[in-house]
Amino acid sequence: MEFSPEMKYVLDSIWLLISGFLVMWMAAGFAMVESGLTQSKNTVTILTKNLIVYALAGLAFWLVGYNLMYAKGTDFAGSGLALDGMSNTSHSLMADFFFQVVFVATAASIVSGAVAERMKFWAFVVFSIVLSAVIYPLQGHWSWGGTGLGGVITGFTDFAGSTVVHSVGGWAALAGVLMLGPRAGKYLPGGGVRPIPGSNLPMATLGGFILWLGWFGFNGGSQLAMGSKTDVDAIALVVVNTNMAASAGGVVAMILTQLLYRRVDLSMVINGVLAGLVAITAGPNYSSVAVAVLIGALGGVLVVVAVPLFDKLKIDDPVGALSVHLVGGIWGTLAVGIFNPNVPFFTQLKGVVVIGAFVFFTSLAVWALIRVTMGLRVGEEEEMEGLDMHEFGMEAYPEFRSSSRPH
Amino acid sequence: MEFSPEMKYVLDSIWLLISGFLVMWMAAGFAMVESGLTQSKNTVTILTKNLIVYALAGLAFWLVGYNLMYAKGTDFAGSGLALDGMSNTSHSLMADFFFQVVFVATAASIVSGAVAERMKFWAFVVFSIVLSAVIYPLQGHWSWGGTGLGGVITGFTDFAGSTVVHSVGGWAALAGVLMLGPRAGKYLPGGGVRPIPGSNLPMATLGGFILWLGWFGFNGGSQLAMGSKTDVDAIALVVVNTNMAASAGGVVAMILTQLLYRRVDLSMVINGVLAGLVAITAGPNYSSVAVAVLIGALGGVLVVVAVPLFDKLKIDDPVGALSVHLVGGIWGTLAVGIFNPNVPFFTQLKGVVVIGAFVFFTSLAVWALIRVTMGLRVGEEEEMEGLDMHEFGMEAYPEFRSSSRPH
Amino acid sequence: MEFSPEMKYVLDSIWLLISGFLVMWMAAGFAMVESGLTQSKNTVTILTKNLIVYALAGLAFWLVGYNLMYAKGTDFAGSGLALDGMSNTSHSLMADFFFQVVFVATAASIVSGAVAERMKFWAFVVFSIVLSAVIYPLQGHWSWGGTGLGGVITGFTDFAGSTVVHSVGGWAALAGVLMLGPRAGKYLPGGGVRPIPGSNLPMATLGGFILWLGWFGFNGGSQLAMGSKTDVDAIALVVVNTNMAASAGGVVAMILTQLLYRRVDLSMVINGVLAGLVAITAGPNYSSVAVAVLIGALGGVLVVVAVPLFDKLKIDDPVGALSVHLVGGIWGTLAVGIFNPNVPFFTQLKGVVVIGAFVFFTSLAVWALIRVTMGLRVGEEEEMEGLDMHEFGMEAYPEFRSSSRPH
Amino acid sequence: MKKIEAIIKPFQLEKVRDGLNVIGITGLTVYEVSGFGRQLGHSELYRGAEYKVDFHPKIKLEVVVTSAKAESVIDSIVKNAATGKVGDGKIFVTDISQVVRIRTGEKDEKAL
Amino acid sequence: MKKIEAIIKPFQLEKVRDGLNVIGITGLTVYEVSGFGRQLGHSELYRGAEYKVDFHPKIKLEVVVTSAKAESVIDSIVKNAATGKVGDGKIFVTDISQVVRIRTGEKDEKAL
Amino acid sequence: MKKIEAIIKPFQLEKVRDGLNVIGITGLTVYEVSGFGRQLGHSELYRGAEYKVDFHPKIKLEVVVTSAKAESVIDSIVKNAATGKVGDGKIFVTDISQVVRIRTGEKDEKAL
Ligand SMILES: Nc1ncnc2c1ncn2[C@@H]1O[C@H](COP(=O)(O)OP(=O)(O)O)[C@@H](O)[C@H]1O
Ligand SMILES: Nc1ncnc2c1ncn2[C@@H]1O[C@H](COP(=O)(O)OP(=O)(O)O)[C@@H](O)[C@H]1O
Ligand SMILES: Nc1ncnc2c1ncn2[C@@H]1O[C@H](COP(=O)(O)OP(=O)(O)O)[C@@H](O)[C@H]1O
Repeated sequence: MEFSPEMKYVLDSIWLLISGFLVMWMAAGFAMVESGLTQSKNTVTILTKNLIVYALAGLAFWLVGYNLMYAKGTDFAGSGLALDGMSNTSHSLMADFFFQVVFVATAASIVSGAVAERMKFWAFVVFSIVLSAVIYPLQGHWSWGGTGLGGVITGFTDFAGSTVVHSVGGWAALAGVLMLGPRAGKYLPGGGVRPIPGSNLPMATLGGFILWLGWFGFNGGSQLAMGSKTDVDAIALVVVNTNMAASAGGVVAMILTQLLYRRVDLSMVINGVLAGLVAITAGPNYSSVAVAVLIGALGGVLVVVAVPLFDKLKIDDPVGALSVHLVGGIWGTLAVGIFNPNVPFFTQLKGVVVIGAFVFFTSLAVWALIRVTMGLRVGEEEEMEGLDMHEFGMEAYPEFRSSSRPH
Repeated sequence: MEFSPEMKYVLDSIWLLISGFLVMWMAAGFAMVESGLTQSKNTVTILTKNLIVYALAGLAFWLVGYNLMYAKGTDFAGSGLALDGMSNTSHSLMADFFFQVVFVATAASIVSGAVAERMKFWAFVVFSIVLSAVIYPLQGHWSWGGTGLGGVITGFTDFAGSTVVHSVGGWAALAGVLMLGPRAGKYLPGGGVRPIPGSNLPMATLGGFILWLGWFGFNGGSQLAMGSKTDVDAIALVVVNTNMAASAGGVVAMILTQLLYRRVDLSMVINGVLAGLVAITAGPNYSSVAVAVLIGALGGVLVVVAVPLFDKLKIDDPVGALSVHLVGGIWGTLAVGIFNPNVPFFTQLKGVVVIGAFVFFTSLAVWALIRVTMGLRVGEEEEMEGLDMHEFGMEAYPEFRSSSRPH
Repeated sequence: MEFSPEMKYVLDSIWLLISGFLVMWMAAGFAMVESGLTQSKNTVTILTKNLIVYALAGLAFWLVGYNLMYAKGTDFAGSGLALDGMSNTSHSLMADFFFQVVFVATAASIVSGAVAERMKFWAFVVFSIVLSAVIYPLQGHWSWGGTGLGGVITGFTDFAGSTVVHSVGGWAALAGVLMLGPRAGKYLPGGGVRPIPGSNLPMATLGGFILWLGWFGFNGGSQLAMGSKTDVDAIALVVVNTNMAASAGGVVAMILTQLLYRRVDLSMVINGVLAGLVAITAGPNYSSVAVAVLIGALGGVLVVVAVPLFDKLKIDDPVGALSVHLVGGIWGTLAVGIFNPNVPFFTQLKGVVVIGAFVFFTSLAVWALIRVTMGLRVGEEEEMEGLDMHEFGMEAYPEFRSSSRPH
Repeated sequence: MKKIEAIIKPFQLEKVRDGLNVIGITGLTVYEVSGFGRQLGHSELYRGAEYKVDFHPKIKLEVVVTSAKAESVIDSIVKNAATGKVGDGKIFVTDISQVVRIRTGEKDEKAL
Repeated sequence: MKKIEAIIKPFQLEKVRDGLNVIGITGLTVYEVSGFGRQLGHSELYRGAEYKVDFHPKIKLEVVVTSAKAESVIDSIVKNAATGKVGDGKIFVTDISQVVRIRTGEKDEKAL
Repeated sequence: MKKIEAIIKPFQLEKVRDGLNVIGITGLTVYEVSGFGRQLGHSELYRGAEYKVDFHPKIKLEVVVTSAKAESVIDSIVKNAATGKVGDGKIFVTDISQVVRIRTGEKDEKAL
């Protein structure tokens, strides 16, 4: 016996809200991971960025983004502003809006970590607004908005956003990092890499747990409905697969760092968990648990390989955001083409490339514009003494003798 | 088609429980904000206060408060003890009780931050019990209990507690702060203010995120029902408005501190977010998103103005609890009278004044009683060396060279 | 009017998922409590253990444990692997699996704290796999799996796992601690005890709040259904009793430490809260609120008594895991035999003894095997300089002058 | 030239520094130390077990001045650091044979 | 009077302090330092990149005594701080020209 | 023998240490201090109130060498620590009357 439309409406809406709460919580997770994996002299800056990016994403997506993404309009962009003309009969419009808001905040948070410890605060703020209001919604209009960009990427399948959210954040971040250059002293003249250890690993670990928890809403909520047996079965499978891919990613990172370096690296285990989560995000709903474990495990492998690789390319990413969200997101999206018989691999590849190219080059342009107008990077001395003192005049741990030491 | 009574009963009860979980989580948020924004030599004290106040609020509200607030009785007070004679047919009594318990805990937590770093632990414990068992329930009996205090404040509208919870906590705190005096060395003889920076801003930021998340339950749960399309639509609007008001409060605090002080102040951004939340709490259910943004933004303005103002008045509030909860709560309550055409401004004003006066003077009396009996304030030397050492013989970070330094 | 089977299916499954989210979150709580109550030189180790144990528990329980526990088979053990042949008609199989996974992770986390600061990382990893894959599921097969071990413990009643989860973790931990010995320098030749203070009490307190929140899912979810008025009433009662027992445990620990030592001990208040939670876990569903308060309060008493007692026995448990989970779990299980007229005390005692003996001796054997093969304990110098440096080559707070000082 | 090392109570630092400013001291180096002396230790409590903490937090203050000025510096410190309670600290004076200002390479009295 | 500065391994502090107590030392100041000497650095690992940490955590201990007592203090420290492994540390002795007890203004030997 | 104490800017430590390595210094002790001198304090902001922070974070470096070698050590430090901006720091030199290597009991120059 099917449920009445009102019952479906109620259950689906509540599910979106509850899932949205969990995804909102991920904003705290990003703040903790990023402040934990960077130096204490830049902690106030990174905390403020994370808090503000969540706030701004909501405002920008409300004013501009939501319409651009979900309203009718052209194949390229939706029309209207501030939810104007939007409606929904199968579930509460506001519940849907809330669920989408927390998603765009996730994409924007990813950038924050990769450009940490050297970017001007206000440059980041401006970019985040553009990303949330325009860049993210446009590509979302093509994929989740359903236009397929006039057919170019029709059939592209991304359940909860390995590409649409995570890689998008990753591409935007990559453009920023390239424009910005590495932190002073990170790469030695002789070709060596000088590690800059994170200042607070309990915080980073807490952040990892928060993200893991939030991801149940991220992926589980993407079913967008719970008003039937089919829906809850799907949600339950999604939750289990999400959990198992994360577990596999973390365990593989533990084993690999032990084998490669003879010591487990906690920061890599956290990244491994997150890579597993990103990887499964494109398709937690179709695969068996075993396949989810495999996809997550390969996410864990990729992160352990990618982190030193980016360093070799002198692409300085303090928290591993590129390895986790960009690399993991691409892998997860392609994995759908490999493991889901109904989705052609080439369609997935096309989606990855089209969306990636769009986001990367648009972001590059925006970063460039910011650089020539307000400047992108703090001065050398500011960087050495820490952004907190120079941009905020505040310390994260003022009573503790810490001197993000000379490096 | 309307749902069956049992279906409503089930859905409404579950919503109260889930919302209650989120509100309970706010207790952790207060603990983190307050311990982050105070000195590390007083951290054990403030953590214990926050943990214990949540526990005591539950016990006191169960034994005395819930009946006082919700049982029939007189216009002034309900009757009975320990849920005696209470029942509920539209949702589970225990779910309702749980949801109310976490609310009273919130009110009590607010006090803890304002009186931090100089009040005796046991004095605070005693006051919290009185607040939870008597003061809070009595005014709640008039507003949410529905008696209107024999008609005096009938029509007073406070959806989720800008006044009934937040200002109440704020008034009780104000009375305590006046009775207690400022921290030693905070106000200089010449009229200057000596800032006492918070010791752990990542913790404070985490607390801000926790409170933000918990507030979805605080406001969303105050719909008290989700067993119909109308209810979930209302909840969804409440959640979105809550989120947007918080965002606006934070963004405005960022912009204002940049303009006023030429640097963003993270502690103010956190306070701005919270002020936005407190402000929208009285009426997240009637307004459009744009109005919610406005109300939250003004909350952010008020907090940036109020914090230095209280300092000018030598009212020392280490964490900004008065600016956030008292000022923000009054603003939010009056805003209902401004923006909701069905609610006369004067009714709101009357409610604010009557409840405020009651709570303030009762609290003053209780604080005074505590002062003459067990003493309110620790000795000067205790304060200088830190409450943790003197009242607990314990340090929060014993291995770290921190010497909440001479100020 | 009863709900349709599909409605029940949907509601019950969602409740299991939401409860599972809360229980998963407890993994973060354990990580925070344990890293907060130990020295900063061992923090990376304990964080990694907590993250990995959650991941491994999921994988092991999927591959082996779930079938062993819940599949048909013999009275002693279920049959099959990797959910093979499992099905469920009353709620989603995957939702049930997820809810069980987070439970086994809880049991495994308990061990981690008790053996902290001296056990080899990989020894712990191996034990956790065995515990999650075999030991926990076997005893779970007899109790929750319903075989009663061929009748030996039939009638044994443990609603959410005071014994089946908490004491099981406690017995496994006790076996480990006995095998491992105390931390160097903890017990003085003359019989004195040298306290080793926890390095980060805000983290530990946060962990306490996380566990408290998670426990609503732990106990509330154990109703396993919410598709009727009876179910939600039961859930609501469970939630309230859980909350009140925790409150009582914390308040009693506060009062007792004040009376005994003339100062409140925050670490004991946290333990008191947790002991209250563990104690009520076996029967939050049958008792009145007053009885729940009593059971929780006695949990608080027990923990304050047990912690120094274990020290007297030179059983070194850095975080109080044995006092909380083992002692509290036994007390809670027996309390059902005392306060629930339908459950004979002797049946409860028999369950406690049979399960306890099985887990303790099996664990002892596994620990012994690990000791002779890969070794259980790090070297003396490693222990003195900290496990983080020697096993991970990483510091938790590399910028802060902390030298888990000579003790 | 003389190096004057003073071990003082942390909460006296500000007064001492202000006092030194008054008599025209232009440089000063301080750091946190732990001291053990006549002042008795105190006991802390943790999980039902008491333990003695023998060391007290102190601030050590170093100021290098010309020999002529040493006496007035010592007097100023004594005056401002003393509370009259045990644990007020000690002053130790050493001879300095050379001073260099790193920025300019200036030597001895000119470097102060 | 002599100031005896000893740089020792952190985990020897307790033994050294107990030893000094036995020979009747009534005051002592300690702080944490980082040392670099014959003892080789060790490498730490972070995210796939290794780096060398050259400095070791050490404790510096300062005790001022009468010249007569200096020798016995040095002997006591050497005895209790030595583990025989590289990195055990060094003792440096300087002359102190004046001592003042802040609390009382007492000078020199009376101030110790 | 001489003890050379140098107070330098934190970010110069690495260069200074490398410089000392080049001239064959085999031991070195460093710790973090707060300095107050010609370099002006800066103001921090907190919740709408400004406050002055007078002390700057500095690194203090101590190296004991034979009197013969002292000059070259001082020169090396000056060269590597100087940035030319105010706040570069100071060097103070004291006589050391005795050195002991704790591990072996070796004395004076042999102990260095
Ligand atoms: N002989 C000493 N050598 C080094 N430091 C000392 C000596 N005597 C005292 N101190 C330092 O001075 C501090 C205060 O000394 P104490 O004897 O407690 O008080 P008072 O000087 O008032 O008698 C000690 O904590 C210690 O740091
Ligand atoms: N010449 C020196 N000047 C200052 N400190 C030194 C000197 N030589 C050694 N030290 C300090 O003593 C510590 C131990 O010295 P090291 O050479 O490693 O061991 P050992 O004394 O056993 O040969 C060093 O870490 C450093 O702090
Ligand atoms: N007379 C002094 N005694 C002790 N330390 C001093 C003295 N003068 C300067 N210092 C230390 O040297 C540091 C740098 O000195 P400062 O006067 O600011 O710069 P500069 O040496 O370049 O003129 C100070 O921060 C302080 O730590």
